[in-house]
Amino acid sequence: MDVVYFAWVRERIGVPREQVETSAATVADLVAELSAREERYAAAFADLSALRVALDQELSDFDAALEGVREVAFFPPMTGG
Amino acid sequence: MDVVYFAWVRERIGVPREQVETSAATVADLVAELSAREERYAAAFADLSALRVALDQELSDFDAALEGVREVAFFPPMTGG
Amino acid sequence: MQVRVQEAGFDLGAESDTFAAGVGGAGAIVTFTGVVRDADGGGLEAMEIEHYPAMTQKALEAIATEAKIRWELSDALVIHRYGRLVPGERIMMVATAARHRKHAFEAAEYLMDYLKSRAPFWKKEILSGGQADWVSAKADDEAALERW
Amino acid sequence: MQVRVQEAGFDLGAESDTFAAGVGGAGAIVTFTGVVRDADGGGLEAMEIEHYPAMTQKALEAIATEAKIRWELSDALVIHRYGRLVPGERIMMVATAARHRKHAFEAAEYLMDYLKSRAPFWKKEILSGGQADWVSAKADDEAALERW
Repeated sequence: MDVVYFAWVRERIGVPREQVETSAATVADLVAELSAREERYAAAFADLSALRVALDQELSDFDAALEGVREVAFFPPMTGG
Repeated sequence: MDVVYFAWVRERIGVPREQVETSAATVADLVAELSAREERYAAAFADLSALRVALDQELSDFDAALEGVREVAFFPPMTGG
Repeated sequence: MQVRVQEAGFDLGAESDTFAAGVGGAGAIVTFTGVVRDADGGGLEAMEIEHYPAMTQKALEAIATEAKIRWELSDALVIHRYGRLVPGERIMMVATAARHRKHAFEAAEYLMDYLKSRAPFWKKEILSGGQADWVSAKADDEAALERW
Repeated sequence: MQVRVQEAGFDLGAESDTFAAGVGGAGAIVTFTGVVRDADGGGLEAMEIEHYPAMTQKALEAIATEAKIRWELSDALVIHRYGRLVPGERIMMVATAARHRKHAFEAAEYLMDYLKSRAPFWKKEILSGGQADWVSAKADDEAALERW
């Protein structure tokens, strides 16, 4: 599964994109798995209310299932316009 | 006193501007005086709710006093924009 | 702040660029442009716009000044034409510049609402059959002023 | 309908003219332009705009399509830049065309409200002292969506 990061999430994790081997069922499971893996993930994911997630380029939420998903994106609330 | 007319008020009265000798105290008095004078005024002024008045180029109302006023304008509700 | 009442057409792109170039620290620029559209039943040949020359400039300046103060605008522009226009021609435009988008939008809507009902213009629709009708003021347009 | 995500600048006047030329029977055209303004405390050197290329075009098209349907727009345009911009540069613009002014205004405000909070852009302010801060999403901007 491709996992991509933007803005300060990207800066905290230190890479813009990576391939993750996981059997996480939901986004929340993936977050827990990564956070347990290394401190930089735990730091980036410390406050989920400050994060947004997109699955295959569609905004989604942390309860969503990952089955069939090819790209997960984590980023702060958007500031376009 | 100069009296000017616009849009269908001008068309009904038949002139865009005229000098009127009057001692009318208010706009309503002037309207009554003109309406009594000729049918074309009575026709133009038949429904005051469909008319607006400006005194010296400022929107006003039919109760307003005419003392010191140099130009009275009668017209339908405006349709700018 | 600029207010222009004119018979000639205006160049929307050039006016937008000139306005945007002069707004200093504003973060938000809104423009509104009014275009002559066909009559509801079709067959509009022309729109004749009459105005009250001695009052028009003054009335538009009062409206623009009020908007500028109320929304702390960096700048405001109003252009309004009179005379004979055909469908597709631009009748008027307003532009507003403010620090934040909400103010620029509100000020532009305010300008439009007041232009519609408080600026001394009257429109006559000339239909292709020769019929000519003065456009009636809409109750909606008068009601729009209550928002402010 | 046109949606463009680009690093290059855009010509507000030319875009406005091209848009206005193509709107057919619309009577009302609204444009909004966003400009990089200085930081609240001053000293903004640049604004860096990051985006999510695979998602941006799609997200903007979805927002513009929704606006077009909801307000029966004749046309809609969205241009949004990314990359490094300096104060005074134009970040983005939207344009809407509708029969009536209320629809054109509402649709433009809707586009802006959604662009602010639902299009995948993130802004970083680079101050002249070298400090760099990600711009936080505003509660106001999120709240603005409740209107729709």
